[in-house]
Amino acid sequence: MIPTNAPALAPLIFLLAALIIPLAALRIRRLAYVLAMAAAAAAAAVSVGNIFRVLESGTVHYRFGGWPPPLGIEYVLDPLSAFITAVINLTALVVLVHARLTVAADLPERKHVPYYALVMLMMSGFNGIVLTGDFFNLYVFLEIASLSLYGLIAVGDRKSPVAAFRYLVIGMVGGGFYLLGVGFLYINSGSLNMADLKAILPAVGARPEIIVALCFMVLGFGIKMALFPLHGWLPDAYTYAPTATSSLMAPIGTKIGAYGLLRVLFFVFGVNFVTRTVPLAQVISWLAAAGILYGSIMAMAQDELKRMLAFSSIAQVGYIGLGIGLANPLGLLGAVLHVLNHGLMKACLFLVAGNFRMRLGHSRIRALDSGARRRMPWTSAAFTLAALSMIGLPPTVGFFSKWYLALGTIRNRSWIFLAVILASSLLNAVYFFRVIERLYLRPAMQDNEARETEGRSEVAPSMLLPTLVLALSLVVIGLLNVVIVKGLLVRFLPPGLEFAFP
Amino acid sequence: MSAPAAPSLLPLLAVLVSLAAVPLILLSSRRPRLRETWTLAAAAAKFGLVLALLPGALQGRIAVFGLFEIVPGVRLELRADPLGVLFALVASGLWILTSLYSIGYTRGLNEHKQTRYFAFFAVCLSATVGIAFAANLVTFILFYEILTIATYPLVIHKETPEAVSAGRKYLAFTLSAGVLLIAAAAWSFLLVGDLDFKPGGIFTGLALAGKTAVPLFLLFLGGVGVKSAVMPLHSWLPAAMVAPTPVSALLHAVAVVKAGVFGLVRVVVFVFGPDLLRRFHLDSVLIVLAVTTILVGSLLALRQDNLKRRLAYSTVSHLSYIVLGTALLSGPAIIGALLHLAFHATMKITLFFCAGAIYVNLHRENVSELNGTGKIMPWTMAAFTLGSLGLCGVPPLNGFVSKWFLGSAAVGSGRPLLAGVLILSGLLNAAYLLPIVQRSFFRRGSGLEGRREASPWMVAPLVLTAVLSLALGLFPGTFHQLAVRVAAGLFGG
Amino acid sequence: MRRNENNPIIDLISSLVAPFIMLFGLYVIFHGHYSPGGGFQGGTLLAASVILLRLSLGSDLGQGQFPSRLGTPLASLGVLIYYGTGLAALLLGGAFLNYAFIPFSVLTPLRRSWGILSVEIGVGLAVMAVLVAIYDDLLEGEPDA
Amino acid sequence: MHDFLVGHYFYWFIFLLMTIGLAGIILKRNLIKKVIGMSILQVAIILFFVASASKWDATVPILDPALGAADVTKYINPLPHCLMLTAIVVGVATSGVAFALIIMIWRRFRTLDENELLEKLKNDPD
Repeated sequence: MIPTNAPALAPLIFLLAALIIPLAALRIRRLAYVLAMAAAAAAAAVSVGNIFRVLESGTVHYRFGGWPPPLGIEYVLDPLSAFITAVINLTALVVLVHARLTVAADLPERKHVPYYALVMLMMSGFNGIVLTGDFFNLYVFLEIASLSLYGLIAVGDRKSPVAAFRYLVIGMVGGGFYLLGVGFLYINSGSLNMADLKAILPAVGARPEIIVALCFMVLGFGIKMALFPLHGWLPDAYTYAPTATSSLMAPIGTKIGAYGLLRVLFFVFGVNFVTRTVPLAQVISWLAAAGILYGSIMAMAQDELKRMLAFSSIAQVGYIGLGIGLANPLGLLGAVLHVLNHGLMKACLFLVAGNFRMRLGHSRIRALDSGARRRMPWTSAAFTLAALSMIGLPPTVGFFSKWYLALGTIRNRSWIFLAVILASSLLNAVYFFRVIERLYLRPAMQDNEARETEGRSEVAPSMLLPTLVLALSLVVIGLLNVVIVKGLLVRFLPPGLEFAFP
Repeated sequence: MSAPAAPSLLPLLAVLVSLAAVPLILLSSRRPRLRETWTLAAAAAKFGLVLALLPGALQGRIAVFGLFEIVPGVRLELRADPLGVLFALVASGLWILTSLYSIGYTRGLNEHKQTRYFAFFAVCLSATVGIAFAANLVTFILFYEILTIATYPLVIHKETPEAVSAGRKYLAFTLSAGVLLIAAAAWSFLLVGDLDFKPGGIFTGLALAGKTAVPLFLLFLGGVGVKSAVMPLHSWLPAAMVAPTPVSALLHAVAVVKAGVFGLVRVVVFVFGPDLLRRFHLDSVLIVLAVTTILVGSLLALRQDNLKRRLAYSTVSHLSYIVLGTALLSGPAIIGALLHLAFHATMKITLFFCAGAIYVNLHRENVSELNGTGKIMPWTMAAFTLGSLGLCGVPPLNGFVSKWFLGSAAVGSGRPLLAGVLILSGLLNAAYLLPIVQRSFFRRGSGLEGRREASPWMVAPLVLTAVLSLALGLFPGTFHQLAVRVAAGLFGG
Repeated sequence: MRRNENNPIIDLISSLVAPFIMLFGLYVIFHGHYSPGGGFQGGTLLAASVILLRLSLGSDLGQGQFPSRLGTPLASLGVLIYYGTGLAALLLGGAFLNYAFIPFSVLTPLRRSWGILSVEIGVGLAVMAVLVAIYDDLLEGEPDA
Repeated sequence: MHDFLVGHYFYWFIFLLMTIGLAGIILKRNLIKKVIGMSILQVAIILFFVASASKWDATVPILDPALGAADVTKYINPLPHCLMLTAIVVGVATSGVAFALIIMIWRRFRTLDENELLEKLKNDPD
């Protein structure tokens, strides 16, 4: 049963959990967390299994309701979607372990049950977006995920509803543009199925309507992935959301938009269309490069750790956008690998910010000092490792993202983009070492001295362990990158961009 | 190199042994003696392992250990070729002495955070030996960047604002260099599809155009030029002198800067190859840079009053001896360069040890305060004298041997002017080092009543390195053979 | 939603109309699988009848017909009915939501028909509960007559 | 040109509606008016889909015994309507969440004017 239904299982598991949690938790509130964890674990197991399934038997198609593709909704498990779902579900699992205590601390108890239900709904949406082979279905899941996310953001700080509202307005417009693009595509081709469209589009040709459709869809995804200059919603949303939300949203949320972009550009329209017929890929890469610099520079000016990480996310999403925009196999490999790498790094960093908030009551950079580090040595160590990875030092994952992206830019002879990538890793060094210096070198401040006498007070194991696991994975995944890239990722490369390493 | 490759665990163990000591050092943070024992044990083990690789390297059996693919198409691979063994031998051998000296130094000053200090020192040595044995560019970059980061905590060890700003400067320079190196490696990978170091270069099969080769070489030069302190990329080195003296001694006279120069040798002859350099006159670029650095470095050293800064500028200038030797692209020159790589290490480390001993014992760090110190610290200053004379190139010290090779190679390659530069630089060396000797022995000092020689933990290593300088000057055999092997592999004969 | 005066006409009419709206809603739901209509439309009508009573009688009196606390659980239950139908198909060897595999009847067309009906009931329930819940949530904490 | 303008009159209308919606979102300072703008935008997109399914001489896609099932061109395409049913639901949900957020914002900051809100946020000590 599992093999035949493999593509649909992960979203269905999360959906089931989202439905059962409000019912089961009527009597026992604690069940909400238990069920959420169980669902996340099951989904993670299924999606890891899916990777092996794809490697073994190639792409798996799944027809909802038994209807064949152009009519019915189809789910497609190919190397790319298998990889992305595995990444997001594993990240979500680790973050959820950490979330129990932060949710308990951030939210009043009556909100716990709806919170976990919404997390499940959001994850269901994300999985659906990645796995579906149907453009309208993608829209529905996009909105499911976004609506849940608005709710998850709004339960944070005092200012969080404003951030959520701003995100909602921009997100709705993004979704609307996407839907409009789908409409144009449907009117001109009569199909909503991605594989079907891929076959039809060459015959339709580069009609203005098709180009408009593509632009609208790219605009929609650009907003969801916070591609510069469509990033306006992101900093506030990340900063004011509760810890658990930001550490779920940062590694996963924007990547989904990037995934959608990748799908549409290279798997539906094809590389020739998006680079030659309409030079959209080039536009994306320039925007991404601008975003890299903008995000990095803005990150330097921030005082709040979460806000700094948010701007750094804009820059990192720029890496992914740049890799996509390069429209060559090495760039795409770099972009997709960076989805994993940045997911791990950002999850780790946001968990660290959560740990600081838990123990110190704040995560303001200017208030951090060596007293904080002495109290939380492991958390600080995890931060340092993740920061080194963000800078891109081997053998952490950040280096390997940079390596593939650098290969991609050089292959295109895009020296400016190469310079941007390299410069951004130096800018990363500036703003991360600002924090590291404070943590390790700045003598403890007066009012902290009293607390310092308490000695070490690291966060609880259920928070520390996920942080450390993620930090450690930065090195392990880094060393294993060849296995991932050669074993799995080269197989996803779209037609026209195949590549074999020497 | 026609030499057969023999799979062996030794290179890997030599890299890992000091890394293995790190957790032990961290765990024994509350027991200083145990911690120091671990450090010394690791140092001795490392030296032993490198020594075990020596016979093979001399006979042309190259120990190789390949792990796994680190990026597609490139394996994480260690390869103990003669060049690598030479560098590893210098670094690991001097680590033993530096460890002994560090114990005396940190105890003498009652330094804080000694655990962090010893732990990162061990990491640095791992990275250095990793650089020495790296079989390809990616492995090289991996250890190169680890070295960058592991040195940072040592540079800022004092945690004063001055140290922190020096640390920033250090990071700014070395991290920038790192990204340039990565770019250069990525570009080469796309051109060749393989990044293994090969004698004569990896681009041999390609007809590289000038508009590719020149920018690529400049990227590489930027990458390795910072750590090798080629002007104008040198200014982090004097700044980094705020670090504790053993750090300056081993890392900023031996491991880090020599890693840079070593990288330059690798890039020039094992990546680019002499033919390509000559074709685009890149060797001349290097020569000009090296000569400028030698002379300007020496002149700047003259102006420094702070002893460690003076030594730092001296290091800058001496590193370019090696650059010069490499740039000449001939067998004798490369022999001279490699000998200088090894011999400058023993001499400069002696001088730094002396500077540290004076600082710990008398809390003086300026040249102008050293009057009369020779009377109360005779062993230290005697060693200092030997080291200084060696750097000036006075026979029979080892500095003479390497300079002789360099000078004769310069003449042999039809550039006698360069030999003149070496002689001039020797005179400048004398001008900035010998006054210190003169002050300490022949001038009357003040405020020295009741002071005695530094602790034996410190004096013994510095005397040993001074004696080593003398011994290597008289019997340069092993290093010479290694260097000859390298040269033979590169230029034949 | 402040009500300034008690208006017996509004109270009476809305109380009279509400059951008919509800009945019509049920009709729309139960005929949705073979004529115009369905769960969305029917559910909205059901919600309309509930909300009409809340508007006219006030939220407190309106509780008798549909208590606010049931909102989220009923919505979950509604979607669960939908989900359960799909899951039953999946468990019995078909794809998710392949009604042909649901053992409601022997004949495949009838199975499909019953399957859709079951889904429509779930959707109707969920839509009603969600709309009422949104109304209740938006009013939460507001002074009510 | 004339044909292009007149032949697509409905699309021009939708385009106008979209512009109104976007203008409402961007230009209006009141949060509720922004939500109204959102709804208008959404309606425009829905109409766009529905209009695309319209066809002369065809009827609703419900089996009419008089027409039979042989000639499918007698019926209009039902798919856009189905899709828009879902899109309407999404729109309702979005508006619901938007209003819930607006209520939260009102309770915390006692204003729905964007300028005032930004001012208050800036002065809010967190």
